[in-house]
Amino acid sequence: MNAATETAVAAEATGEPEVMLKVENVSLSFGGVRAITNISFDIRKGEIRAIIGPNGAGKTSMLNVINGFYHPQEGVITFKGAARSKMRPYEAASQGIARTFQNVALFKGMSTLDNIMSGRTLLMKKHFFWHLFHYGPARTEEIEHRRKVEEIIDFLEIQHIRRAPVGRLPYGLQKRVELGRALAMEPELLLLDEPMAGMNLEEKEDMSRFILDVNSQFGTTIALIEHDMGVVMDLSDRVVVLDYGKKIADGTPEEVQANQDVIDAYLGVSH
Amino acid sequence: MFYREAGQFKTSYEADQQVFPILQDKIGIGAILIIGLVVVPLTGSDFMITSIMIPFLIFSLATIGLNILTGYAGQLSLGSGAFMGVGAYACYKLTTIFPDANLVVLVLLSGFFSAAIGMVFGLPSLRIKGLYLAVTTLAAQFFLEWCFIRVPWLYNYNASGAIEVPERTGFGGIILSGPAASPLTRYFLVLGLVILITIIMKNIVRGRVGRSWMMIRDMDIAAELIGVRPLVAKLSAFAVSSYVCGVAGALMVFSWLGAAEPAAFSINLSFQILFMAILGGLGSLVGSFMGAAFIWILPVLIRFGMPAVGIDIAAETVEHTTRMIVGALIIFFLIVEPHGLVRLWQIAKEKLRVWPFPYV
Amino acid sequence: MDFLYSIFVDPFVQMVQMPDFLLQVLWEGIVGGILYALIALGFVLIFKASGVFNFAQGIMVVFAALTLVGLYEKGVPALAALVLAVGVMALLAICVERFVMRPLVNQPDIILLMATIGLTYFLVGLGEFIFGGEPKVMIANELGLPSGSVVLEPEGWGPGGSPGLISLQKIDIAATVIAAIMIVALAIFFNKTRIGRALRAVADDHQAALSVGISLNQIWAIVWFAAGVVALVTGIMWGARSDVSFALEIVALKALPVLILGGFTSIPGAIVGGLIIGVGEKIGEIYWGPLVGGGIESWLAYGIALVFLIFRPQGLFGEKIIERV
Amino acid sequence: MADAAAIAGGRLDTFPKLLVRNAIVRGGKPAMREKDLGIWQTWTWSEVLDEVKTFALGLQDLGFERGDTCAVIGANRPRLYWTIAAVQALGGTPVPVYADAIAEELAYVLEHADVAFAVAEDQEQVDKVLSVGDRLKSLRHMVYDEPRGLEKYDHTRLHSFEAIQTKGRESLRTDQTAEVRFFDEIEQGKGSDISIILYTSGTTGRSKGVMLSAERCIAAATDTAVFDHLSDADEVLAYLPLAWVGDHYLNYAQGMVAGFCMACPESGETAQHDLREIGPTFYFAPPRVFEGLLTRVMIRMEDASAIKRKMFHYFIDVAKRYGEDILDKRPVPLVGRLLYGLGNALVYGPLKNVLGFSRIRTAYTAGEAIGPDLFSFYRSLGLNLKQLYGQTEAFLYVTAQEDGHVRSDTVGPAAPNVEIRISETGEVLFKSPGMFIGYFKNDEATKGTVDDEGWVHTGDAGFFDHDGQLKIIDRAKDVGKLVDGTLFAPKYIENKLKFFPNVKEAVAFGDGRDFSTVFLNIDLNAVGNWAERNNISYASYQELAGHPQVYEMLQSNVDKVNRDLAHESAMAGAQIHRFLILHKELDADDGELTRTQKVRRSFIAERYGPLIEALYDGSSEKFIETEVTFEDGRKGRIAATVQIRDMTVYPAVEEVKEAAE
Repeated sequence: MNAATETAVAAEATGEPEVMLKVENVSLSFGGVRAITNISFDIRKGEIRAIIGPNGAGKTSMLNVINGFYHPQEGVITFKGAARSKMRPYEAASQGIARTFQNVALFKGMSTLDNIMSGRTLLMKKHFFWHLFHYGPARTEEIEHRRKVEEIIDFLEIQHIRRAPVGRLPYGLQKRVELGRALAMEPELLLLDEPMAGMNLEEKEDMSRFILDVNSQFGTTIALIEHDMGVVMDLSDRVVVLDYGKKIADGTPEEVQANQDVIDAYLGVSH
Repeated sequence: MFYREAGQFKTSYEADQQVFPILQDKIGIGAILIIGLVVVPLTGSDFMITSIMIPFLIFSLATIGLNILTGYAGQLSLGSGAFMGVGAYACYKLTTIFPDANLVVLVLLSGFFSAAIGMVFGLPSLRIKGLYLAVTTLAAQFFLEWCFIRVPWLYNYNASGAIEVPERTGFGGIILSGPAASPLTRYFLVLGLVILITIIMKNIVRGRVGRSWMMIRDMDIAAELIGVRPLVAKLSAFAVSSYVCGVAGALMVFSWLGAAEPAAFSINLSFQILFMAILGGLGSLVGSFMGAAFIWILPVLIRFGMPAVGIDIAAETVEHTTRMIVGALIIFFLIVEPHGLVRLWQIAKEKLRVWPFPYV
Repeated sequence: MDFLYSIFVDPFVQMVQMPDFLLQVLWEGIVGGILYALIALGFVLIFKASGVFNFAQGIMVVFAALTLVGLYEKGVPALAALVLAVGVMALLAICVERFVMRPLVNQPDIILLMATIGLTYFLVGLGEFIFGGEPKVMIANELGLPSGSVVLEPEGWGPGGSPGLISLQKIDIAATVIAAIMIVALAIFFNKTRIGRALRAVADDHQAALSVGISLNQIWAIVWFAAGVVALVTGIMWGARSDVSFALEIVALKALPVLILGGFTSIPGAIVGGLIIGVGEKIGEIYWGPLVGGGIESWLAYGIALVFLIFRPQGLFGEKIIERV
Repeated sequence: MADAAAIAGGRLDTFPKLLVRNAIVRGGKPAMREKDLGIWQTWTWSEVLDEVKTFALGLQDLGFERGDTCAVIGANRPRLYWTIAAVQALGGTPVPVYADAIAEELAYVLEHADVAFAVAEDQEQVDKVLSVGDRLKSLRHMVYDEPRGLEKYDHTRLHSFEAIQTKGRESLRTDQTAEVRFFDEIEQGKGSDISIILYTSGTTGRSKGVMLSAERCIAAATDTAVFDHLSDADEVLAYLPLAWVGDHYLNYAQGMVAGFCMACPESGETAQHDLREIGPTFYFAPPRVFEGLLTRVMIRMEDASAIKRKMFHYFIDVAKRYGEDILDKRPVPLVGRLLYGLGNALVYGPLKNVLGFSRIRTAYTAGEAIGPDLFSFYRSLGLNLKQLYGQTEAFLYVTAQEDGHVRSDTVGPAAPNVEIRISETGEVLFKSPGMFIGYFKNDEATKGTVDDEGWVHTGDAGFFDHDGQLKIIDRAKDVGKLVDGTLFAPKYIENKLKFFPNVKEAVAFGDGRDFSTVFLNIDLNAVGNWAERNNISYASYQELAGHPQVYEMLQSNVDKVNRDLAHESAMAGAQIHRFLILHKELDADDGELTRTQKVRRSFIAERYGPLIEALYDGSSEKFIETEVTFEDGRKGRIAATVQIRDMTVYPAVEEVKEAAE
């Protein structure tokens, strides 16, 4: 409840910003086990929104709900004004939602280039028939997209691993490639599931820089889950805190840091 | 060692995305083509052509078919033999219905029938994964095999229950099939089709479609979240795969065996193709050829090699020993290089490219 | 019209009219089913312990039977041959563990499956190489298995109330009994003995097993041996009914649909699945087969499995698979 | 009314005119490449002309005027080269600045050259300029190539390269005169205009701006392009600092003249890889690059399988025996040719391929003395590696070796149309077609360098060897004379000694003495390994340095040097009569070396005075105690008795046999 008012206040402060995604009273459970309980929050156009919380707080489940991999039993999700009930993940993708995964989900059998290329799938429109001969429209299309992909490779500074099979890359780079793949989709909303998990300090700094650049240069709206509090506080405009599948706080990093429930949750005070 | 890549730089993505971007590879492939198109026809004996080259090419084609499904799209199939059968019977019926049509056209057409059947049996793949899927393809295998026996219409009610290849001509009266067709004509027919289809397949797998297959194979969930429709991807894989197998099957009967009974398309054929795909290397067209060559030519070598070195043994013993050896070799290869012969070749190639250095 | 009739009515009419025949068919189905079940059992043993889908199980049945008969033909007394055959299966188990399983540990399932297919090829070749390819007759009597048949004539079960006629092969009865015994034995083995529990542990979690201090390699050797023994028994039964030949290889594939029904990890599942398949395809063959020219036995089992897969992918007893991201 | 054709027909005395000529005669041929976005983006000559045109016109809109100077800051990027051309086209003077220059140096150059415009590569460079912005009164506008990270900067006086070019295209579209205006500007350009100002990285004091005139640059470049048969079929990789005369000459100037294609690497790190892709036909690298390359080759070969390693070393040995003779077309036994051919298939060819040398027709090295073994290693592979001697003041070339007449210890005869004189002090003087006009805003420096007869003083001492090739021996100011008047060039002797792996440092003495002597420092790694292999145990550097066998070894090296010197008329008198091995390693912490590891002769002379005396008073050993600074900064004293060895001296051999080398 009070979280909601907080949001409202924040909204006035920034002069009614456009809301890109709205999650209202969403609940999700697996065979009786409740993963998410009646959660509501919104993500505004162009902001970096962090979702934090202790392990098992239902953060990843939340992302899975947002991009349609799980279907909540209750609640409504409104994306770009259109409320939707059940939608398949690829529909979410076609509406402009991209994401990365907690434990890298790259296509191990393919090269960096192909992995990022795969992100263009939805943007490739030419008919199957042409692809049979890799000729005419299909070929030119392939080339155009290759160029776009190369720009992303350049942006993420991974030229040197262009041809390397991603399976053999160090973890940090794999994460970067995965981000590249998501960017290749030219998403409006980018969901990042612990983009810096298992990275050393330097890698984290790079990744933070990239995330900020993405947000500023492409104007992509970003929702990210992250454990590293420092990172979250630096990167995000607003933070929503989950604990045991419930929302316990929502607001600017400062507000959240000050919130007693949050402190308890992180100190593990029993509920 | 043979590679001289200094100065072979690419100024356009077209050039960069060629199938063989390196000059020396182009030369190599050219040499192979010349051998296939000129040397073999000129020097090869009838035996060489009919019992080694033609079957080798046909098996390569079938293996490519399976590779599309299992290697690229990651859907395990034990039914490729039956799909070949569909192609064969379809072609047989087509030749009886359109006696005057060009055989090549009919062969290419017959592929569509197996494609259709393949899609039907591919439907379960939307819900079933991995080994479970193998069972559904087995269902296809045995059901289709049964059809070949029980549906007399398929073999024009022959007493023998087998299909005999009729004489068919094309390209201005050249006899393409039947007893009267010369080995060379049949060889060129097969070779031509194999080259054509291989090129098309290469273009599919290097493009968007092929990528979506590999995405499904490597991580179907991520693929779906990126926007690949599993239905489309998997069924297209089944369709293309079965098409190629179908064509291979048609060729097998029309350009090689000359006649076939249902047993020809038994589960054993499916296994043979599967071995070729695995030994050659899943997810590689070149590998398909290597695998086919290995599995098909090795027994021949043993059969004619053993007497040559003095050990002469009864024919069936040879068969048994070959079985053992092939079986053992498969296990051996899975242990030393699960990615098949093609990977061995790739490693060798890398070594040659950085020669004299051990690594880049 | 009468086509529909022949599909949806006629068969049942027949069943009711000739219950004795129906029973006979059911019995045949059950016996067949038990054999399927036994093969499936072999799969399950190995799959539980090592996650390997042992395609070679079918051929192991043939191989075991061949060895037994082969040895006997070479002049070894029946029981000694039996013991030796068991020994051979043990040897096989050890070799498989040493030369196939161990080097391929941690490889993807598909690779291991391929390896077992390779093993199939090898065993077929080996078997033929040693004992020749031609079919053999199982030495049932020598092993003291009963022959002949029991005939039941229940009153009024025949067509039109006439006395019915059901004949049960003694060997089949024996098969059923032995199968039952073996299943019970296995159940005990798994639940009561230390190794048995170890195997279960492995099935659940390799690390855990190791931490309990059990060597995976031993375990694998043991399960393969167990599977080998099951195969031998199966081979004897089967051989006693028909004869011992590689045709069995194809029949053995029917264990797959059985597993689909029963689930890959459940022994009772294997049994029930086996029976369903056995009975199902017999009934289907006898009452519906003729409509399409017969011989549907060859694929009906798979058809049934397919239907199952689509509506209950995890099988009858398997637990539901939840996909995580 | 000027147009392209007219210019191309007229006198080609400026680079923009050459550019126009190239755009006409070989418009379709590639002029520039850059590895970007995964492929080699390529511009033909006519495209380059358009790029330059649009940018130049854009600059004009921005108020660029004839005579303005424009700083060009960054690595080798096509747009920076176009900037140079555009500025020259507008009658301005480009002033390239080293990309790695610290803000201070940058500020000095930009201030001294009072640049009106600055074109920088990226955010990093822009930041540098901005950081010293307050000192740059004359700077009016700044342009950047790579926009990344600069979006949020204040763009009132900062522009992106695109923006400028868009302006240019705009005016091309809107007013018809624009095109003509551009060509007029070019036509107004005169050969005597200052084409470019190159700042020499000043070893002493402030760096000086060397002014080069267009016609002279072109004259020089034309000569050498002919000398090395450069044509528009050639490809080069522009990876040397843009602001260095070498890059400007070899790539920009010769490129414009010969019309060949210049490729820019993706980045500094990828240069090696890009070199391999491009496979240039003309290549320049300083000795240390070749040295580093050789070490990497050897290290990598260490990891190769035993057979491969054996094969490699066997054929490298074959190459040593026959390679250079084959390269210089001298008679070689058939066996040799066959073995070499085999080696070429198995080793040299592939090796050159992986190094990116396959297509090289001519390669140069210069800047410092190159070790004979190093030099002949590459030549024996069939790489036509030559030496040249040059200076910014000469617009590079003073001497260059001709194909077939190549030696590691000379820098070749005078380059075409270059006059060379050796002053009585032994200093090398020259007059060359490309010689500079003078130092920018620094006349007395100019006077100091160019004498009244117009000879440019190089500041290097050297002499012509028997075969007419120039030998540079040392900085002139360091060259002294023995009492008997023979030339004494310490650096020359020291280098000869330092080519031996055992010798880490050498310090030669002799100026004003009867004969020359040296201090030697052993190389702990090399000698240490040697000691281990011959199981000679030693407790300390000092002990090893004093070890008799070590002395034996180094004595033989010194002896070799003496033999060499004996063959060189001018130097024969300066053979080493006595030497000693220092008991401690010369160390920058003790002020014996500069931070750049150069020996500080005077300091050492005074610090080790007693030892020097001992070298000349004939004693066979000498006790010395010196203060040292340890790693942790503590001071301590070490004492030792140092052995002194006498050397045999050889009579000067007049006429020389190559064989003797």
